Amino acid sequence: MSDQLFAQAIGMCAAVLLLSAVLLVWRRAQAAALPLMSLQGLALASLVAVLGIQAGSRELLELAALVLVFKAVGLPLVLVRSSQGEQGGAPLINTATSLIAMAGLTAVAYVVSAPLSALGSGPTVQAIPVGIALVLYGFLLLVTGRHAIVQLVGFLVIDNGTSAVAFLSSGGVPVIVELGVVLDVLLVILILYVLTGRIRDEFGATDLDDLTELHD
Amino acid sequence: MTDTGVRIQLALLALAVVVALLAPVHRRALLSGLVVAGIGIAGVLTGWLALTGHAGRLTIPVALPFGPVTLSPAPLGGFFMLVIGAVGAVCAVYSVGYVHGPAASRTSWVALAVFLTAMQLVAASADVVAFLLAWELMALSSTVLVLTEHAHRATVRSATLWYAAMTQLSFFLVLLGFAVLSAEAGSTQFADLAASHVDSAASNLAFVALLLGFAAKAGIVPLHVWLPRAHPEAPSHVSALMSAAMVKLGVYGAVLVTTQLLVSASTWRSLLVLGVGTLSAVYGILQASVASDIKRLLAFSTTENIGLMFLAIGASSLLRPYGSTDVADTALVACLLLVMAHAAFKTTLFLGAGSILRATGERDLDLLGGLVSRMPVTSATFGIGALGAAALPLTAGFVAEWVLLQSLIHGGGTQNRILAITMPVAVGAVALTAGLALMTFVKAYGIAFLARPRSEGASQAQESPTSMRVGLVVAAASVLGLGLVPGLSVSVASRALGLGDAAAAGSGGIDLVGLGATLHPGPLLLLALVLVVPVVVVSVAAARRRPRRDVDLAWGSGGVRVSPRMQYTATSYAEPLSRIFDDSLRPERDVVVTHSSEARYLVERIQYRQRLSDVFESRLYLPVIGVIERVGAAAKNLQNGKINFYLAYSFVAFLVVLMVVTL
Amino acid sequence: MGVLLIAPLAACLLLGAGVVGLRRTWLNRYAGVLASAVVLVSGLAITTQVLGGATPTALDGLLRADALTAFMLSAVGAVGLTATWGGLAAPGSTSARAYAYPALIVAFLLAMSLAVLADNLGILWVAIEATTITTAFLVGHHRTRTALEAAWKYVILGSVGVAIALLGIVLLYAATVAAGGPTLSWVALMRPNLGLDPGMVKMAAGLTLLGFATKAGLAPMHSWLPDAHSQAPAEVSGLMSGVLLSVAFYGILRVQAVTDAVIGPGLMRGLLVAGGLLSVAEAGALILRQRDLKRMLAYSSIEHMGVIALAAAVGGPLAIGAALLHMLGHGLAKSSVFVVSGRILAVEGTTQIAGLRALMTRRPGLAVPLLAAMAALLGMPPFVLFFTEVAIVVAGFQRGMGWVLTVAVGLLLVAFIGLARHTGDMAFGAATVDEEPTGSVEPSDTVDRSWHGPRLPLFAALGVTAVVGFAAGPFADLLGQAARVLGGGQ
Amino acid sequence: MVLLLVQVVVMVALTPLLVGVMRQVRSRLEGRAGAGILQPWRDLRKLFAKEPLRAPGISWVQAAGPVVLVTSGLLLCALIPLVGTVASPLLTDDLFVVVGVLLVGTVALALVGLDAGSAFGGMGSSRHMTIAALVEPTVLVAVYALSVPIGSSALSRIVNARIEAPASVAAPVSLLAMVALAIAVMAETSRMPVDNPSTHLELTMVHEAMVLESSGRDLAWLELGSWLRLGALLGLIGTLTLPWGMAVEVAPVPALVGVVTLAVRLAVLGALLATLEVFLAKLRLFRVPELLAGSFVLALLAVTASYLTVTV
Repeated sequence: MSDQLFAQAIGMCAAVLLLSAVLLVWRRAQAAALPLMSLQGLALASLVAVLGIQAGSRELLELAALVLVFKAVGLPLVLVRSSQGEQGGAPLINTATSLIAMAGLTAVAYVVSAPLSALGSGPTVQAIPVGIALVLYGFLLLVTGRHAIVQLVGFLVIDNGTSAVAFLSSGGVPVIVELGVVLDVLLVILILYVLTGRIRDEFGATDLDDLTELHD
Repeated sequence: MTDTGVRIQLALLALAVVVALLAPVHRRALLSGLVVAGIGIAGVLTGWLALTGHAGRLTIPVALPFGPVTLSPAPLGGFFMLVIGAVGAVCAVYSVGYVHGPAASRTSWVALAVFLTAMQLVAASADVVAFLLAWELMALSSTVLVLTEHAHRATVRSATLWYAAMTQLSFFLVLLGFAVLSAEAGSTQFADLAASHVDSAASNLAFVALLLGFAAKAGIVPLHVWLPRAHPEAPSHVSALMSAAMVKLGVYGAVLVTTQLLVSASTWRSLLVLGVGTLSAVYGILQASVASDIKRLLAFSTTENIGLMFLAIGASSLLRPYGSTDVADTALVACLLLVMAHAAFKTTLFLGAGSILRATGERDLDLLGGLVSRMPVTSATFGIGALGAAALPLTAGFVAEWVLLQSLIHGGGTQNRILAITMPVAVGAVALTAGLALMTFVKAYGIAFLARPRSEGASQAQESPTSMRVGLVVAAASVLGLGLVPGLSVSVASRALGLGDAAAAGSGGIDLVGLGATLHPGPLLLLALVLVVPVVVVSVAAARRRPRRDVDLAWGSGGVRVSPRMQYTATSYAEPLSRIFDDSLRPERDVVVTHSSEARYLVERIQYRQRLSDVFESRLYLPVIGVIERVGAAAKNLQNGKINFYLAYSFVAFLVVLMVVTL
Repeated sequence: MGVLLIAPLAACLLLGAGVVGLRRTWLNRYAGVLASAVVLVSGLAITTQVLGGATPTALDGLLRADALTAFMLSAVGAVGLTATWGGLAAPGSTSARAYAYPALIVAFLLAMSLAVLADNLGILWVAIEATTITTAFLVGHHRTRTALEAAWKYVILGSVGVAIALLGIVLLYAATVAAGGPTLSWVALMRPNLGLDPGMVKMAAGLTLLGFATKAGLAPMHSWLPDAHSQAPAEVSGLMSGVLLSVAFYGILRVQAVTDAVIGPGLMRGLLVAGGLLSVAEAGALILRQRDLKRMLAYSSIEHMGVIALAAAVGGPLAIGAALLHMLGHGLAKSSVFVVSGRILAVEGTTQIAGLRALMTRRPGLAVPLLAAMAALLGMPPFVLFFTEVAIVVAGFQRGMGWVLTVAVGLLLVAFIGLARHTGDMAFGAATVDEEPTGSVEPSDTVDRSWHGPRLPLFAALGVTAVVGFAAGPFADLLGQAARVLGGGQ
Repeated sequence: MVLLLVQVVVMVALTPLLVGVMRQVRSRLEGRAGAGILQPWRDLRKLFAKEPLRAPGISWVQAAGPVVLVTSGLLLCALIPLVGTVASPLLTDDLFVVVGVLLVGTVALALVGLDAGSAFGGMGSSRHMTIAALVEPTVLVAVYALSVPIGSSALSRIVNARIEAPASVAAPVSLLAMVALAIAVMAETSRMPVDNPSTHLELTMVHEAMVLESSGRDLAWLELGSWLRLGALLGLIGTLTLPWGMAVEVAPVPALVGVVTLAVRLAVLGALLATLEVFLAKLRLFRVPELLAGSFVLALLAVTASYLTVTV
């Protein structure tokens, strides 16, 4: 693959990642959780695939497949099953402020990734700030989300962001660590899925405002 | 040599623990008491060995790389071990007969043994870590002892909380002070700390921290609040140990700091110590003179005596830079004499109060009276203790106060204006304290023992068992002994300070060489006896001709109903004083008159209630506690249960760290 | 030699499988105890080897045990034994069907052992994340509303916080890739002049510290801790409070060693001081008006972790040794007091401080261990926390951080007053309802002297805490080597 | 040693006469005939002949207290250089010891008052001790002022120094100290401005209230003890203000001269005090602290003045 094409592919994947995250925040996460999350998973998988092709390592391609299976298909399914079509209430801050906040966070992401320039100046390094932005968006979703599912989505976005940074900055952490991370994330999502079910049985709805009994 | 002494004490402690746990109930008091007395006596011997210069080293194994943690008492430490050991032995013997109820439980005996040994180790430690270890062991075991009767009275728990909090404050202050010093000197050994005389800002900080820390343990006024609360709640033999021995370690620390660790010529330091001492002396005895609970009265009198000791330390460090070193040394000797005198008479008084409490079940002076005929030994010994506390001639108190006054008036005010002003004020303060002490202890003895009993308990009082009387008699004898043969105690004190025998003379008297003042109580007593002979002869002659006749009614200016309630009580005895010093005592008086139901103008009952407040407590401590409570309330809504708040904390922390690491 | 490293992991796996597979009542009951016993024995065995000078490795370098690991493994084993054995359920109460609870406990111990033994920082992260996973359902075990709420907050806050650490580790790996030698192995990272880019290492270190601080319970990331520890069953909160916080802090110590070699101690010292002071301040303030015993103990854990953070910030052999000893002492004392609070909940029916009165006169069997453990936590001698607090203050002043320690000591005093008042309110006072002294103590028949559970673990734990402060000789060498391993030399 | 005994015997003889003179001067000034100088001796003889009464609840303190009071009076007369200023090496005539012995007497009297068990004894004792407590600072600081120029608080050295340098007696420092000491003595011996010795109105008594319950020989000893204290203290003030005519060495002639001068001094001071009492009204009890505070300030000024004058 020529460098020029490689740069465009990386740029494309990063752009889709960013777009999906923005849309998630815009559409208050629940309604369109499944398609947007699978889109994000797909973008991440393609990013890994492009890197694999460029570096020519079979390992990365297998990882891309793994990411595709988990992040594009598996986790969104869990999301849908756990939300059971429940239309959640509005987040803590209205959409306009959250979009302005996202713009601010994007600026922060670019400022913060200044020291990463030490990794050289290839197209992958240019894309790293997108990964960090993704992490910040995930946090924003978590902080403002009033529903269990929104927090689940936020956590997944953070994880996608971290994986993106990993693959972009160093071509992926050692395989054994990557497997461990994916397994952990999967288990956390399963636990959250079970807990969401229990919250729904206990409180009737997954609105987190009921969960304020434990305070000082 | 002293290491064998300390080893003996530790072995006796182990034995005491075993005996307390295993001895059968009816034998436990006797056996444990004797073993604890053994610890005391071993302490006295070790102290004597340290005083006579046979210091040995005993290292304690510690896991952390502190540097050697050693126990090897210097002469000064040896002196305090001697005093504390003696007090411990007397209190242990006394406690064999005294302990009853929870005070006779296994934990109390173990805690008593640990308490006495810990006090010995504080005086014996030669480095920071050993000192702090023994200091906190003493604090822990004394807290356990104060809590003995927590099931009997609700006030015990709050008093213990005050005590634990103030002791921990004192521990932290001492820890900070020593930490600053060890940072300066680079090691934790006292010898190295003493060697590094650096007069920088850090050493000023260390001085203030250490002074406040030791003042808190000694019960000096701004930090005295726990003393009148903890001592009355503890069993009497424990409050005797705490008052006569434990607070002395605060004085030991102060002497150690001013004479060895942080010797410096800056006048503000000595003025601070002098000022704090004077304030404590006057305020302590003022509160004591109006207190009507006997143990609270004795606790405040401890604050007064500790104030006098700090005054002596302050005066000596103030005089030293102005060339009159022998006057300064005399002031320090006066401080150590005060330590011994106070240990003697305060033990007597607290043990006496314990035997009154055991016999009558009453602590309030207003409900006692008429015990002089019912409890002869207790009243005699308490009387001697009261004489000592009031510093009347031929008692240890008088000798100590005399040496202190001599050192103050020979202050050599000619060289320096500050001395010319501070010395007279100090003498005035000491004099006012002596006057009020006189008033306090005449009140304590007169109201508690003389006239007719004011309550049921007082009228059925019996004399205490033998072990208590033995303890009382030994303590009272020491008060008189130190008074009649002061030469011995002065030589011990001056050897503790490393001054050689500068100030002791033959036939037991004192000859303050530098000051040209001499005091020989022996001949004075002889002259008094010579003069009393004719008086007694005339009395006996008159008695043979005209024997005393009993009448059924004291002279009540013609009144018929003379009931014990018409006698003066402790509150009324001190009423003129509380009226004269009302701005610092803030008395709240209310009189409730209940009229008889039939006629509006006939009075059925009049109730007079008076509550005196501790101005330091109401002005200083209550506001601080209020602030802490409000901070606690405000902090509660940090943790308000909403998960979004918690995530926001993490998010903000994440952003802050990102900023910090990149910019 | 490497087999000793695999032994604890294999044993836990076997036990877990056995519990899930065999479903025997006795196995369900003793699984936790056996697992922690194995971990403790292997920890001690590794210690003897390490003191002999060897540093065993296994699974071609993935697992490695130096003096620090040996100490931490023994600590995990000891605290685990105290918590599981102390909290042993009554003989008849465990049924064969309830296999999930013991299995998760064994998995929890496995995760902690793996975290301590792993040489690779990535594996360390995975293991710490695994501890969150395994304890999620343990926290929610009681199936009450508040337990569910505590579990949810615990999982969300825990995994989000630790995700930040993952970001840090990823950036650290990227820095090693840029410097030519891609590795996450701690030994490799500790080799001098690796040529890592200071800016990258600084960012990686900051994020990793913040991530692990969440699991270590340092403020401002601590909010999950009081809820999780107060709702979890007694032995689980004993394990979590006792040693999970310390294992997370072990992660911080490892990362601090690496970053101090590259960019000097400045950054980590600043962050640790901030985290430490904030924790002690928040814990002290919140303990004052606390109403629940287990929440109070949770805040006391935050306070102690704050003190350990300050010790790590001070650095140097004395402070690092004190930090490690503090972890062990605090772990043992805190797990004992959590076990006792579990028994109090079982017997009295409440852990509300207002609801517990005059325990000393009514139930000395519970009050005596409670008071002993609280004395240990308050830093009273002869317990080891006294020595460590003195060591931290003295070391702090000797290394020029006097002001920080003065503020910390002030805050510790506030916390001391809060803890002492609550313990006093619970333990002392007259036994009758209206606090009126009855003069005579209650007749002994209504005084419940039983300990409501095995006594030996509490005796052993508090005994070790009391003695370990004075243990010179081999134990002191272990501490010294562990401090040197972390480069505590400078 | 012999001089001390002479002093004691002389004082025992003289003090009742001193009190007789004071009462005689007072009655003459008030236009009364007065009971003659020997009346105090006649009172003592009567009291020794009468039988003492004992109320229920009274302890041995009622008998022992008076004996202690008299002994402390006698000791005072022995220690204070009244007839001669020969200091014996063993016996410390230090001013602080003198004050201590004085206080022993005060305490004994207060305890006798308390033991009576009646309201008046308690009231008198409480007031007496309060005044003694407030007088103490004045006395000690006055002593401090007197000892500064000589550098020692031993009475014999102070008096010798005054004999050698008569000018120092009139120095402002010693005048201030003497005024403070005079006020203190008047308060301590319950004379007019503080307490009216001849009052019979219980609510105003201080000294009298304590002796209400004593009778017979106890009352005799109490009276004699109080008079001895008054005589000794007046003698002290006399020695300090008019130190001439005192025996410098132990010999019959100077001793005789000393005794005569002592008698003259006591008579003069006693008359002066009596006339003063006639023209003074008794202070309200809660105004007495102001008087004592004033005397304390005088003493304090004396000390600082003595330091500052020496330095300047």
